[in-house]
Amino acid sequence: MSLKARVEATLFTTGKALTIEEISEIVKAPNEDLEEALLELIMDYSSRDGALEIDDEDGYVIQVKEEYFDIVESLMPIEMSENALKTLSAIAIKQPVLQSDLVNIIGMGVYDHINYLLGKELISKKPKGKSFMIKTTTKFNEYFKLTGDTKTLAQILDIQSKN
Amino acid sequence: MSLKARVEATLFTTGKALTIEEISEIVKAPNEDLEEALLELIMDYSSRDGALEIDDEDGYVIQVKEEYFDIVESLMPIEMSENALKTLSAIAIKQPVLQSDLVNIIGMGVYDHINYLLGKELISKKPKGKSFMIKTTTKFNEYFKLTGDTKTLAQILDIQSKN
Amino acid sequence: MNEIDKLDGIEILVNWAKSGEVDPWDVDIVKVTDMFLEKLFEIKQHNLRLTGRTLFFAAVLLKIKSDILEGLDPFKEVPVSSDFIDEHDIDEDFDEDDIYEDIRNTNIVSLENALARRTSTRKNRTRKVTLEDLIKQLRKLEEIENKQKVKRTEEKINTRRSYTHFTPDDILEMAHDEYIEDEIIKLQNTLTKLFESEEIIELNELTKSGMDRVSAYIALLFLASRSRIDLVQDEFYSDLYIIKEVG
Repeated sequence: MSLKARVEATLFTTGKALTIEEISEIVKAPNEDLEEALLELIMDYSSRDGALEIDDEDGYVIQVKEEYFDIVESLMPIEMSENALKTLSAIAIKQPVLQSDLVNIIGMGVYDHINYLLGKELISKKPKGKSFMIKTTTKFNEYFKLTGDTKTLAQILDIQSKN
Repeated sequence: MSLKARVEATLFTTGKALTIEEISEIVKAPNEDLEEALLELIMDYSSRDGALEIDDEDGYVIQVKEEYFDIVESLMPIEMSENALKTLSAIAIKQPVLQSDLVNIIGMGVYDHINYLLGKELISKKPKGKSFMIKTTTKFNEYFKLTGDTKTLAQILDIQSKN
Repeated sequence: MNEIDKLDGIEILVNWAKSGEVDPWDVDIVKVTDMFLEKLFEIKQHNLRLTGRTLFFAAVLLKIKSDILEGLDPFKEVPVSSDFIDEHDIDEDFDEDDIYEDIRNTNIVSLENALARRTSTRKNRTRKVTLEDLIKQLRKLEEIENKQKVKRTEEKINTRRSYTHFTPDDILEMAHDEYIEDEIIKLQNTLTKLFESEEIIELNELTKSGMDRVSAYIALLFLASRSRIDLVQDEFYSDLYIIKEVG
């Protein structure tokens, strides 16, 4: 039983992006060995002509290649208005974030979006002072990831909420 | 984009055994083409030295090979609630058993569990007096890969407790 | 002026390419950037609405230009960076609030693009129950059953102690129970004491000595069956009297 295969079994089973440390805890192997195994695994997958690949952008995860996204979307659709998606993005970028701050950034529509996103279990909220502290959930992480330069986005959001 | 890869994306995303008809509906391809693609996919997987395989015993599904099942067991929750499993184990060891006796052992929750287990065809029930006589089915034996009757299960328990 | 009005970001570049002002196959980024900025100022001078998109393109071009001037490869990475806002040298008469306003517009577009759907999501993230799982449950069940058994036995013993609830079977069982023998001896001692001062004792008197009625009654039945006492009752449900067996 190779370490590479044990890592593959781990990635396949958890289905979410894992850090080297998390993988290490599951397969009980030192980080250096893991790095090698992961690299081999990534190369194995990329040399195939299959639908799957290993993404290492924010942790390691087995995923369907972008070109087959239509299949993922048809099997696990997430219906969301553009505005709710905007709010979800703002939460993901700024989390944990106060509901009152979100109102400043997005506007009053935020309340509806938050209720919708709570219903979809993509965010959670807890009372904090006179407002609510909002952050994304595990389910969010299973379905979404932030792209591009999040730092820039966060800074721009900061400027917005100051104005 | 090959059909084989589209089928792979489908099996990966669905995560449960699919019939040819179900796959056909998702990837929109005729059964004959699908059969060929599936055969190729199975061969691809079996020629690799990885942790995954395609099982075609009861529908098609990508799964972790048996030898890496310790990882799956520790990371993935089981498909039924713990309480339903408790009821199932009581039925397995006491069968044939009266539903009323099960209520005494497990409690009122038993009714829900029994309906769930009947739906999964793991148990059967027949009227007996004012209650129902319940026992496990052939499917139960297949599910748990038990070759004989539940005596085997009792024997396994015996052997285990002696160790 | 009308022509400028329609121009928006990339269209400005496309128009230059069409008119031959810029060679699309050999773009001098530094020159194009300067041209673009000039155009920007022109739009500003005409007091036309400056869209977020135009400003965004300007920022991207400036970033690329500054990279080239610094000798960096601007196409090595996606040219999105936090440097946009403060790095470019836009003319002083640009109102800062305007810039923010435009960035806000620009950014609301990009906010939606900030999130990407993962393609690692899978349905049915549970596994089949293994024999091992089933056996684990069986063991738990065994434990529960054993505990229930112990509890039932304890309850039975407690019930017997007071004899408040008993069935014929219980009584038969009791005959062989050491516990009842203790009760009989206790009752006999009590009776011996009472018979020193009385010849006839009413059942209720026995309860005063600490025995409950049922326990006392059962012990009496056993004593009577061993011919140690006589039990007298005039009518059903009337008082029961205990008389010392003579001889």
